[in-house]
Amino acid sequence: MSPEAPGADNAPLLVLDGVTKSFGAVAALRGVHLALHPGEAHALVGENGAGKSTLVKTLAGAHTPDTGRMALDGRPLELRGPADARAAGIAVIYQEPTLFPDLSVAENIFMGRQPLRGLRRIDTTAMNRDAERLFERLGVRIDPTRPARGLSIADQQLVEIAKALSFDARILVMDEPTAALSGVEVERLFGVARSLCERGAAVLFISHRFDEVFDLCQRITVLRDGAWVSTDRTADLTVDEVVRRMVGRDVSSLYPKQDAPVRGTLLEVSGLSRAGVFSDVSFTVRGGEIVALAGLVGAGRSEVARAVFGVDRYDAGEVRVAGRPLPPGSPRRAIAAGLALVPEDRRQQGLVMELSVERNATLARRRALSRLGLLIGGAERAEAQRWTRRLQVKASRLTAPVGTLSGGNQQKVVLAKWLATEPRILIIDEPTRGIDVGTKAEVHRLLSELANEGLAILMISSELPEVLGMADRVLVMHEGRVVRELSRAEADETSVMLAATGQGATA
Amino acid sequence: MSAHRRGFRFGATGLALAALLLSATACGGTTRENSGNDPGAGNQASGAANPDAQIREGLKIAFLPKQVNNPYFTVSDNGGKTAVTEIKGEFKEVGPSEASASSQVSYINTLSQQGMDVIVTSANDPNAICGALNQAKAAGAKIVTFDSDTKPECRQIFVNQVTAEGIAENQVKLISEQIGGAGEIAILSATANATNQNAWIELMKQQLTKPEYSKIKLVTVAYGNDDDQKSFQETQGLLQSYPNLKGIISPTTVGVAAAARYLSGSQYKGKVKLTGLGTPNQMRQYVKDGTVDAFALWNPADLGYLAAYAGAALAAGQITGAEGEKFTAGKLGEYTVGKDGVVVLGPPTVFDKNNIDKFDF
Amino acid sequence: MAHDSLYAAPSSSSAETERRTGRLTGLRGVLGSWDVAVVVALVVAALLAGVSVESFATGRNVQFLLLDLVPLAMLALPMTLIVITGEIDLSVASTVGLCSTVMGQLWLSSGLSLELICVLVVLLGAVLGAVNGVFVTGFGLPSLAVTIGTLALYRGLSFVVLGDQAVADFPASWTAAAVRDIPGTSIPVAVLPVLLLALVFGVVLHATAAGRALYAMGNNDQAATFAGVSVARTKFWLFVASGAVCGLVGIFWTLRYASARGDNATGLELTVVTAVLLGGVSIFGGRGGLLGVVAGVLLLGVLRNALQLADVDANALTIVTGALLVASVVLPNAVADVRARLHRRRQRANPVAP
Amino acid sequence: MSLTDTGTPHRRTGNPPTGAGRHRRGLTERLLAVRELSLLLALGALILVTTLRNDRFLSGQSVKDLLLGCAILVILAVGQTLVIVTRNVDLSVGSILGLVAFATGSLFLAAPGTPWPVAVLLGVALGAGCGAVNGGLIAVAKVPALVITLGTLYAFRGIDYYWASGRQINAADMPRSFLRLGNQTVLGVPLLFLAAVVVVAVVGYYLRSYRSGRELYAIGSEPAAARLSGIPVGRRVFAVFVANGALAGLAGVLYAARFGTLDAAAGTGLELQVVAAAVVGGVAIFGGSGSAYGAALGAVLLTTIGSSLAVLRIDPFWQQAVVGALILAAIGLDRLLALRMAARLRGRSAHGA
Repeated sequence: MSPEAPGADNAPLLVLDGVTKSFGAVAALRGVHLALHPGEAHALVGENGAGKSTLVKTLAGAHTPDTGRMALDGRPLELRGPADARAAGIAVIYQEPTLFPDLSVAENIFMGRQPLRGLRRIDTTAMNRDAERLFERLGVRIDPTRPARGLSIADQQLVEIAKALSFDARILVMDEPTAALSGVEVERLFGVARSLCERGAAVLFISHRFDEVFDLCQRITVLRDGAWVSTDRTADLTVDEVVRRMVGRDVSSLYPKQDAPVRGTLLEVSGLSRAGVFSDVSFTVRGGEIVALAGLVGAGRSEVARAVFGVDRYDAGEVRVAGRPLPPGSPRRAIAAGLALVPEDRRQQGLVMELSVERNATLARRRALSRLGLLIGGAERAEAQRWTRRLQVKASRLTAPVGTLSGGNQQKVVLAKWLATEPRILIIDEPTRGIDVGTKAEVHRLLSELANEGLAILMISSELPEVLGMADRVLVMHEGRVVRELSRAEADETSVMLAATGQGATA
Repeated sequence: MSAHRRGFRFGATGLALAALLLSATACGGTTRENSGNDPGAGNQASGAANPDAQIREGLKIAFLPKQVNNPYFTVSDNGGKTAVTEIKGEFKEVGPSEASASSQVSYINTLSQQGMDVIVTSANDPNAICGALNQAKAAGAKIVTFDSDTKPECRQIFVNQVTAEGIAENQVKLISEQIGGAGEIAILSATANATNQNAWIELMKQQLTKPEYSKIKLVTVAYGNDDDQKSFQETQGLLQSYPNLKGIISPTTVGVAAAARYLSGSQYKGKVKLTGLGTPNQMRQYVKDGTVDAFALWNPADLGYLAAYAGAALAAGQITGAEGEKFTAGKLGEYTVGKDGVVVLGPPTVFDKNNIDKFDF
Repeated sequence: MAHDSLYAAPSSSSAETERRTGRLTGLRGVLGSWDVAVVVALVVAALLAGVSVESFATGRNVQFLLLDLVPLAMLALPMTLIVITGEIDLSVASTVGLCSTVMGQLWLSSGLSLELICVLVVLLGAVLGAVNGVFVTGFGLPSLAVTIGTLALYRGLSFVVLGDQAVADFPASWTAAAVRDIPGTSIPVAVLPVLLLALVFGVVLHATAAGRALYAMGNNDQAATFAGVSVARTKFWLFVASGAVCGLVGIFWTLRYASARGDNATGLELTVVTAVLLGGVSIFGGRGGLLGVVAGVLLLGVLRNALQLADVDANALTIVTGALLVASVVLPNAVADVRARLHRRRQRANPVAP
Repeated sequence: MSLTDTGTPHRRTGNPPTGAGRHRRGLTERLLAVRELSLLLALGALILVTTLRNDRFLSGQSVKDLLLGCAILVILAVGQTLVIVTRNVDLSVGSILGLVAFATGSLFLAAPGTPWPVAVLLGVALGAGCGAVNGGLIAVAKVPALVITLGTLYAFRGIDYYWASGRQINAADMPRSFLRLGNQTVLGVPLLFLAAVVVVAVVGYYLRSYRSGRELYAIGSEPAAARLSGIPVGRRVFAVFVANGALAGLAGVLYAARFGTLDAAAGTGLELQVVAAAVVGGVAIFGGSGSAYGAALGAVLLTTIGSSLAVLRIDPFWQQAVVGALILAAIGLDRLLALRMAARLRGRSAHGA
């Protein structure tokens, strides 16, 4: 079934055959096939909820498949736990770094495999030296003896990579490792991956970024709804084709922002500063327009959003909503003033996973819904129904824990929650991160609808196409400052990128 | 105004209301001055006593010690058990696992629920259990306290192990003999409000004013809370704070044992004298290794034994708790009810290396 | 939540979340029926005791039973809310003790009227609770550690206040009032404020926006914050409320036993926590209800009272309490596990990886 | 092409790692050292003040008493460290100690001839058994150890009471050879204290220099990550509780040897002091950091406070209050340091403006 791998002369290193895995009623994997050949970089793509992460966890030994078989070098492979996976030479770099904040960087890398000296004691010196070697190989400088606590996301990711390298794995699984990395680091990571391939290892690369996929991988396997769809040589594929297979249909215009009549200024931020995070940020957003806040990861965009919304405090500056100053440090007041913030991290900030769809959808409106301070059932139910319908949330029932929904539907619930507050200003941070292509389109359509209805929308996004497609104006942040404001006409890849990287900034 | 703030408003109002409910139980300001302390239902001499009334068989007599895990009470309760078997009654011992008044109350309630004829108890708090005892009395039970008393109106008979005077005299005499009639001494007591301890200490101070003890100086009273380790530490503290200390009186079984153990393991062994109230089993080795010359105690078994008989006598109507009434307590012979319904077991026994092996409790 | 941050792995790892949501959905299945189960257990226990234990089902005994339960019930109410937000307050018993001794000391030395003293004591309780609140919300410390600290501190102070003297000469009119019955019944008057409080807390928890917020922050305080819940302030006020209730209990305790002592209510916190967990509140926070807790309190009371009447050794009672606590936390999870395992077995699977 | 392209070709993080961990101790370890040092200072100050008030506080006898007094608490605190480091807690140690102590006594009662090493072994075994119960329940229930051990605290104590049912075991019932363990000194140092020192040294060294030891920190620091990196979390936690139980058992035997008089109440309420000692000793209640040495120092500090209160003739009732205040102070301080540390480290990490 699967076509010739590069040098298919060699037998596959790892084979998954008809692997299924389900949690409770939900089938995450249904009969997945996968063959990794020595020396190949193999991409695994699919919408969220397509089962990629489950597959990764299965390879990592964190999940044991319900049915199906795995084979390493033709010999059947059974993983009873992560330890077994390691022993089998499978290294995994997870989406979210999984470090031990209290332990030193070096220990994080070598936990459980620390170099030993006499009496099976740990040889700290050797351990730190080895860690340094690894970092040199990655071309970064991190003090191996410092605690992992306080490392930036990117640095944490690098430590993860170093960990994966440290036992030179025969199979390297990378689950969206590049999310937080700078281009240079991505390049270096790919360099390492390639050198591993040259040494006969196999790399399984999971990413939503097609540019990287096509750059690194020789073959692409597509999953949809936990089932295997196809495996082809990268050369034989186009981005559109891959997307079509992922979604299972043609995705019409991804970015349908129509021009809406621009109304008066709703959000006015002036001289906003927070020591060490962002300084002197000023901008306005008018009703009916979408303003994009662009910039590198860590440029301070989300931080500005959080400060405006009152989750974080700020040292100086002022936020005005429709001309009226908004008291700092109180999300409740912000909501009352008509602000809404769809946060970056759905699991941690957007939703209460264990609570029902209904409760989540009405959480931000619970006060408005209560009569004489009392909340008697019906009101919430009605409200929840209204918005989940409008956003076409696919949930078995409103009382189901929101954690059981797919990523896309979860994001919709978050949106429902905030739209329910009937905001005048919507701040939306990474509106489509980790959302399948299908829902992406829906979200974008919704955003421009809302703009049409006269909402002022501030959109933070790391996806350049999204920014260029959706925004009426683009504010570019670099190291905590707004360095450039670009009209829709001015904004293009180069202009934004230059500003974002601090080159040729400040027009 | 946010709703959950409002929520807490609700909470606050609720609390306030409840507070009112509680305080509204008395009208106008109740202060210490104007609240004339009305004594609870006095019980003295309810009906006349009939000295030759028979003790009927099958009397239900319950022992409720301060706590069931205290060896001292185990011994005395067993004494009680002997007595109850002699009079062919039903014996029962119940009690809390920790010496707290509140749990004693719920046991008293339970006992009166079970329709006991006699409740023999040792009070963790002179007042806390009064209410319950009075209820039990009203329900027809006779109340005898032993070892430590409640307010007199809450019980019919208090069986006192020994008169306070007796203890004080005995203790001071012992220590004075041991330190040769002169020098600094300290007292290691149990807890600062153990009903009897304070009375004893007071009387010891009076004793010390006598001419023959003029050369003895009481430097301090330390409290070991009837806790072994605390008493141990307090003894350390005493010896460090008072270099010239010649002797320690510890009129509590826990304290004296702890002090003895500390001395026997320290440089002060034999140099600093120790006496007090202790059980032979605890003190035996220290008497033998010379840490302690002599100490005293009443026989807790006899105490329980006597209490049981007193209770039986009450139930039979031989006595009512009025002063001057007489009753016979099996092997211990005849006893007379004193003032406030107090019955005294008798003078303490002094133990030294000659007689200690004759006792086992 | 404190125990989350302390004991359960943070949900940041998707693996962990999957495991937890998986477990919790399983748990919900159990807990949904849990408080029902407790109510049933209560009824059964009461009936059994009624028939098998002589003089259990008598007016007087009911009175004793309820009187003994008043403090426990009162303390369990705020504790429920606190545990639901994922915190815990182990200092309640010590707070009661301190309030009691202070009440005694005031009555003894200050010429204040008892009414005024009562108000002051409730305020004191609120302040002591506020101290917990500040440490937990202000400094962001785990409530477990903080309240273990204040457990020791407040108990220590209560001995400092009164040594181990006891103040006992409270006016008989008051002490009698504490144990008086509602005319014509064998139900103590003291039950009324408890019912009132129960009503208030029940409404707040189940029928107000505040209640929703409590559940939300118990499950994920960050998300709650983003939804406009001021987590810190809410928790702070919960601790204050808890303290104030402790004040009330302190007053009741002092009057009922007509004695203010440093050791009053020692060790009661265990019984309170037991009752709350027995009532089906998840120690992880975010789950449970007041009905279950009330049932739990009563169940505990009935069991102890019946066992006492049946002359079961006090030490056995201690074991029972401990065992009940353990059981009430082990059972739900064990059941959930079994269910999950059966489910998996149904689809011929080997047990899940850690 | 995504929008995360930074011009900086080389990220510098932290000081250049030249010679890192070779000549100087690593940053992570230095943080601990600081804490232990400050404890020593506090201890010194306390002793100084007390001695100024009463010079006999430093007399050989009272120093001996001090060492004797802290030995048992030290052992318990070290055991507790093992547990807390894994983000758990064991409140049942006091009861385990009591149970074992009484068991030891009854052993000698039943078989007076028993040589003391056997008694010690049996005691440790019994303790380990109790620990296994805790560990097992926690493994099954997957709920905070706090709750489980709060329950077993009462269960074990209840069993102890039930068994003793008011009996008391006196020094006379135990062989002199055994009792001598309690008071005997080697070169003026109490045997008990030496035992404690050995325990501290062994556990401390194990925690620092052995893989499984480090894994305990990993578990406490980030359980999820620990699972993903193949650490047998369940097994380790179970083992930790068994170990702690065993140490509590040892402490119980030593308690019997030292105090001679045993009733069922031995060691009641001790758990508070133990947790306090560990926390004061810098073992983070959040798990993941702290050392056995620190915990031991914490225990010594607490005991010293106890005896200096007695020496300074301060109302003993203050002692418990002081313990509580210390717990609060300690965790408050840790929090403060942690925050400042985090801030500093974030500074070192070049990301986020």
